[in-house]
Amino acid sequence: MLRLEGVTKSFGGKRAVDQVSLVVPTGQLVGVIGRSGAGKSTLLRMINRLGDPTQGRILFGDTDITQLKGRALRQWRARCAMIFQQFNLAGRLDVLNNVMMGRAFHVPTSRALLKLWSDDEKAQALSALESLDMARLAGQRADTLSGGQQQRVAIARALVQEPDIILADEPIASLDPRNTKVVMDALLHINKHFGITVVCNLHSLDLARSYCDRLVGMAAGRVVFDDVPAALTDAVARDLYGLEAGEVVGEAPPVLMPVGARPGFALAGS
Amino acid sequence: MLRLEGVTKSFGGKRAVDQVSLVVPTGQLVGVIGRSGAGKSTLLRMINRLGDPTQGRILFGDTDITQLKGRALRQWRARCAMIFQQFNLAGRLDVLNNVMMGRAFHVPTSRALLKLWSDDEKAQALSALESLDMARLAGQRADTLSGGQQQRVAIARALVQEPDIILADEPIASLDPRNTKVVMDALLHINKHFGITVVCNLHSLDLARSYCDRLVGMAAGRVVFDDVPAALTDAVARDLYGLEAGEVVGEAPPVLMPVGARPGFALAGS
Amino acid sequence: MSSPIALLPDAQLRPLLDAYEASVRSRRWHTLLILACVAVAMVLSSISAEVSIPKLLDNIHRFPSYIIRLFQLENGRPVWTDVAEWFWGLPRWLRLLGETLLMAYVGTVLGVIGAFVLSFLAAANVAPSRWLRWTVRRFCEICRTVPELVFALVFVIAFGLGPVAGVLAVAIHTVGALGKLFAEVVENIDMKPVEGIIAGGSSWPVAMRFGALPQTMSNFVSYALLRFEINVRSTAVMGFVGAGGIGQDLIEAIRKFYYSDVSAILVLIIITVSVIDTLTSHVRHRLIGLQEKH
Amino acid sequence: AEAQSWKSTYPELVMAVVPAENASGVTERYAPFIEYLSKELGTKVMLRVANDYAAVIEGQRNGSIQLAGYGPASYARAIVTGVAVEPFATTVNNDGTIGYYSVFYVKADSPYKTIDDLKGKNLGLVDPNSTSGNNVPRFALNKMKVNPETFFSKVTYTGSHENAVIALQQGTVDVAANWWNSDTDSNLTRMANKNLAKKDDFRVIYKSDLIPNSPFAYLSNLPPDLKAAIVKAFNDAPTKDKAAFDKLSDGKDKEFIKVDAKYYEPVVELIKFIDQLRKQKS
Amino acid sequence: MPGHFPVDLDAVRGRHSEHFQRFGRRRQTALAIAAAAFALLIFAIGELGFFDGKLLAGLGRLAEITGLMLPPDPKDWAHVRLFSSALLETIAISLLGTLAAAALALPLAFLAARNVTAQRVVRFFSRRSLDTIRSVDILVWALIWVNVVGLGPFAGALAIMTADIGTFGKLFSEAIEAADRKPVEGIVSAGGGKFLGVRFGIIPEVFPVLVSQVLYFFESNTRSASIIGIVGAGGIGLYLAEAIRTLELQQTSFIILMILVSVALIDYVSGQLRFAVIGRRGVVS
Ligand SMILES: Nc1ncnc2c1ncn2[C@@H]1O[C@H](COP(=O)(O)OP(=O)(O)OP(=O)(O)O)[C@@H](O)[C@H]1O
Ligand SMILES: Nc1ncnc2c1ncn2[C@@H]1O[C@H](COP(=O)(O)OP(=O)(O)OP(=O)(O)O)[C@@H](O)[C@H]1O
Ligand SMILES: [Mg+2]
Ligand SMILES: [Mg+2]
Repeated sequence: MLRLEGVTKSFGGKRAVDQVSLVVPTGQLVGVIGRSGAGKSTLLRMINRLGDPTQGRILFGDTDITQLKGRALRQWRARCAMIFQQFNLAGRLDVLNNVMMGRAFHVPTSRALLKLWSDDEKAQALSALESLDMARLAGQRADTLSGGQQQRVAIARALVQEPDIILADEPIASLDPRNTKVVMDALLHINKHFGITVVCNLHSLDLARSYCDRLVGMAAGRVVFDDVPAALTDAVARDLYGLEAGEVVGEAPPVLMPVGARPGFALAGS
Repeated sequence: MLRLEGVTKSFGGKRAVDQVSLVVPTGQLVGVIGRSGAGKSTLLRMINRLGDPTQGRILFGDTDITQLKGRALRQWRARCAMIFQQFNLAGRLDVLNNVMMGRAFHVPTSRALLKLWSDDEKAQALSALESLDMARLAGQRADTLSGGQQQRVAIARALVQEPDIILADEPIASLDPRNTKVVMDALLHINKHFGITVVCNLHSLDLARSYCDRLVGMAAGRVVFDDVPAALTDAVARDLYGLEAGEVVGEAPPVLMPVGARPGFALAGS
Repeated sequence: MSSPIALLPDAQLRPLLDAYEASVRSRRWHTLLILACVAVAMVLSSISAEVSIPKLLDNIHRFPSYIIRLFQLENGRPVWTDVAEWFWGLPRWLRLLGETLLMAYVGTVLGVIGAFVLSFLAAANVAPSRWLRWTVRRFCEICRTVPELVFALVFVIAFGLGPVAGVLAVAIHTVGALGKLFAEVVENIDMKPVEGIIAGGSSWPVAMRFGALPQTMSNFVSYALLRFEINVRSTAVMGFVGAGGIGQDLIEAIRKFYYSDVSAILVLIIITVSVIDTLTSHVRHRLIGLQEKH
Repeated sequence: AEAQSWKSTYPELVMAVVPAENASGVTERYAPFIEYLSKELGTKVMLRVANDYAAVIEGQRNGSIQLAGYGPASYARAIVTGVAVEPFATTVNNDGTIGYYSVFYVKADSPYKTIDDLKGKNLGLVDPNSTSGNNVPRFALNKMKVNPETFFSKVTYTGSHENAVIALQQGTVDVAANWWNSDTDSNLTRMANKNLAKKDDFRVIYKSDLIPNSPFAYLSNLPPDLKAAIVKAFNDAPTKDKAAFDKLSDGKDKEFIKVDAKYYEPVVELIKFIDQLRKQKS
Repeated sequence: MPGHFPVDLDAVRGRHSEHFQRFGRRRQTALAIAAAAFALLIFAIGELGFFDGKLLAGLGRLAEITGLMLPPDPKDWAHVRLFSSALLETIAISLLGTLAAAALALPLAFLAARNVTAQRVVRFFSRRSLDTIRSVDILVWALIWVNVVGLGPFAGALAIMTADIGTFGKLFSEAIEAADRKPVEGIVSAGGGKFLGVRFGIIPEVFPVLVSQVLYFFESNTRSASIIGIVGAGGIGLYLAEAIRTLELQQTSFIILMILVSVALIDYVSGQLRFAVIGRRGVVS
């Protein structure tokens, strides 16, 4: 069980995450939604301890994550896989080695430093890549990959970690429909079959509604919505994203109304 | 009118773009769709001359883009704005200066080098930012922005170029529904009101269907579909993305079937 | 064509412009302040250094005089009229050059190994602990501030005359100098890949090896080779401990005004440096992956 | 009127000195003397302490240094490389001697009595530029018809006079060259004072001819009356400003005496001999 | 918890055999090079006499000798004043020389950088001239400048300047080559010329590196400073050389201590400056 208690993160004077309290039971698939800049990425980063909360605590079971140090901290991170919005791959390494980084906690440092991965480890990485249709590219340098290919490498890295919880920051932003489906199905699958908790930032409300057990809506760093997907009515979504009534939420049919007429949107013409 | 004639781009032995011939009439809004790694980004990059085709020509009107050099090449680039999949911002510059780069061609180099932007130019940049709800952040360093914020800066940069043609590489990948709408509406608007040609890589078929005049489908570097959106039936899409019959295309309702059973997907269990 | 962007009305624009100006103002003052400080420091230094531009311009015609003499043989003819005479000492110089390269190699390699390890401990963005970082930085400072000459002297008294003392002195200095430069390269990396690896629970060395090192490698190589070049020259200092090499012959030739010898030895060194530079450019470009032009 | 003529051409005279091998605090030593010179000559004298005499020689060659204090060998180097300078003064030590010596040391407990006993042993010289540590010893060996490169099994440059002593002590070399003023003033006595060596551990087996003290030289093309004024100022120094003069050498010197080019001819010969050795060493 | 991937090793190995070679070609080459470098090191160490037993024997005496340098002692206050003013002088000269060198080297560096200058010939000649400038001993530069401006600090600053141009040119150009391509593309794609791409795409990114290099050489020139002594400009180097030459070990260590303090100061200031530019962004370990 993951429990956030009054977690806050400030940058300079600005509060990117503001007094967030949440309890995520083990095995839940939680979608985090909200406008760009709402603090979703910052929240996930704190759970993985890539940033320390300015205030508040994060607990996993009885362990206070925010107090972990050294090996215990590394172990927590190994149990809590993170998929980054901007992939965070090592551009000058090849795909396979990037994925192997997900196993690094379990491999003795000396062996890892020399890239002496065992055949089993390589096979595992390659299988993960295969499941994402990326095994062909295992030898290519990460910085020459297409956007979606990079994203899938990042996902494979998280999968080979065999984590207890997965934090996915817009894991399908750069993916085509087929790969979107592959990835979301994979997340759903490991969530349902292995009881792994998944916290996933999503921009697509359709996907959020279809895949998640629960949705958390953020705005300006605060949690403003927390309920089952069915409760996310169009009205609520409109509120969350600050849309006007009459504008369609989700991936919408064509809108050819005069856009200039909307306040806060100053394109010329019309 | 933009005309591609047998354009091919190889990396090492691999053909990322393969014999693409296309004619895009002025004022069209073209969506380019296709699986991750199909060559969409590479194609757009060649139109902006960020990569030279290995074979083939690209013509705009009567000008052979592939032969341009020096000032003529810069002029072409100024007329042909590019929105990158990975934003390509200068991380250590603030937002406003990143946007001002869109004016680079029109400002004397000496003035630009000293960041001596005129008030008019600043006003234009701020207006563009404001239309994307980003003017508040004009003074923030680009590398501290959230994913969606960076994407909007990149879009603002393209807008202030006052281009004849916009190449947008997944401009809404990191955006929430509201901003997705804002951006797509903006592209539609400048396309319809100013007759600016837009070529836009998209992963969302719904958006592609709603906004575009024409869709170009790519697979393994080749053009395999080129028609009006209405012609993109589910069957065609399934073909394009290599989905199985029965799998839903587009942003789909929940799928809770045993994923492990599907070939090519090697997650265990089920 | 008119602009696709509608300019905001002034009333709406003003506050935005002001907000922007306000947010960059402090940064701008910062920059101006630094520039002003540098300018003042330059002026003060110029006074202290007795800079006199008129003197420089009046006498600049003498600039080539020494250089021209460098290219004259003892009999006053230009060196290229008698290359055999110019390079009369070639066998000896080549031997010395070889010795020097060997000494510089050992000094550089030992130093680079030390600096490599220390740099990650000393870099603010990745250092595992604050006090360790502080200690390492001070240690590097001592290593590079105590002159090679002093280390050499101490080692001579301890280990006796010979190359060992000189090489050790050079190695220690190299640790200090490269430790700092390497650390600053590390401080300038993109942290995203490091985060990506740390987030998977990797140990610190692994994160450095795969997240940081690939980004720093080309800079490390370029600094290490520059240091190698510098060390080739600083072996001249080792003449002091009985292991001079080509540097000592060069200094001797300069001091004794054996002009053609100076130019001949310089030509040898220039060739060596150019060869090293060319070879390593290839290595670095492969590391960066600069195949693509734009 | 005559005096005015050179004062307008030389509103400032530059005097350059190179610290001697064994001197410290050159700047402080020279400060009062420079003041004295300025007063005597009635024109500003500027002191430049250069760590390398090559720079001083270049400065004299292009005329930007009018006066220079050289070591005997560096003066000779200037002459040999074609700089038009004339020596005009040198110092006399308190005991009336006007130079110093180069010596060969061996360890006190070693059996060697003469150079001949050392065939096949290791020789330690100081550095190729040192007068007393290289040039004079080589010149002397040459006069004994000894070719050091073949006679000794190895000739090492130890880098400094101190290193030469240390190398001898550690057995790296069997015989070492060094400078020697008198029994109470030599490199060895100074090291002994600093606990770096024991004087009684070593024994002198050869002492060279006298090496003349360091000359002061001016540019040959200075106006004759300026030259005369400079010489006079130097000669008068011990009487007119004894404090300034004494400071130069901590009172170890008695006075200046006038010298000329002829006086240093043996040193110039020595340097030419060394130059002619150069191409044999490869 | 069970592994998520009960992987069929043999099947995977069959499909991707190329990744299962323990030592692929690239690895072999890397290993061969490393082995050769190591062998050369061992050979060289032997050749230079590291193994003849003196090293161990002498270790014990290191402490003894270091003891002779302690405690640092300037002798008297007059010396402290003397050293301080010499140190300031030295700092001034090297500041001037270093900054001038940096300013002159920057344009050369762009000519020598592969991702900025496409013409091979231009690059070749700029790199070779940088090599030449660097190879020429600073003593030679000093003599050249003494010919022009006479003995004195000005000649020292000029000598430092010329000698460092070669070094800066090389270092700057290599930092530029290592810069990320994406921001430049962003600017070039909007029609910005090469200058703008460099100014806004590359400079902000490499600026901290350049600053740290310049500051390092400033520090290094202050430290070594021998050249300033050679051209008769006094400076702390003169006193240091003198103290070493006359074996005034305690005075030597005092001067070193003074330099150390100023180096630490420069280091501190440079750290602040650089972080002002790149922003403090660390990860927790
Ligand atoms: N290092 C930083 N310094 C200053 N501000 C920051 C920093 N990191 C994030 N922010 C700000 O904090 C806010 C929240 O950022 P965050 O990345 O969490 O947003 P997000 O919800 O992930 O948005 P998106 O959907 O666009 O990715 C943003 O306004 C961002 O500009
Ligand atoms: N510099 C390069 N070197 C080698 N291969 C490359 C390079 N750039 C791109 N590729 C390859 O070319 C193919 C096409 O890449 P591209 O970026 O155009 O795909 P894309 O259609 O944009 O995919 P996505 O939707 O994932 O962004 C990919 O397989 C990619 O790995
Ligand atoms: Mg985010
Ligand atoms: Mg792409």
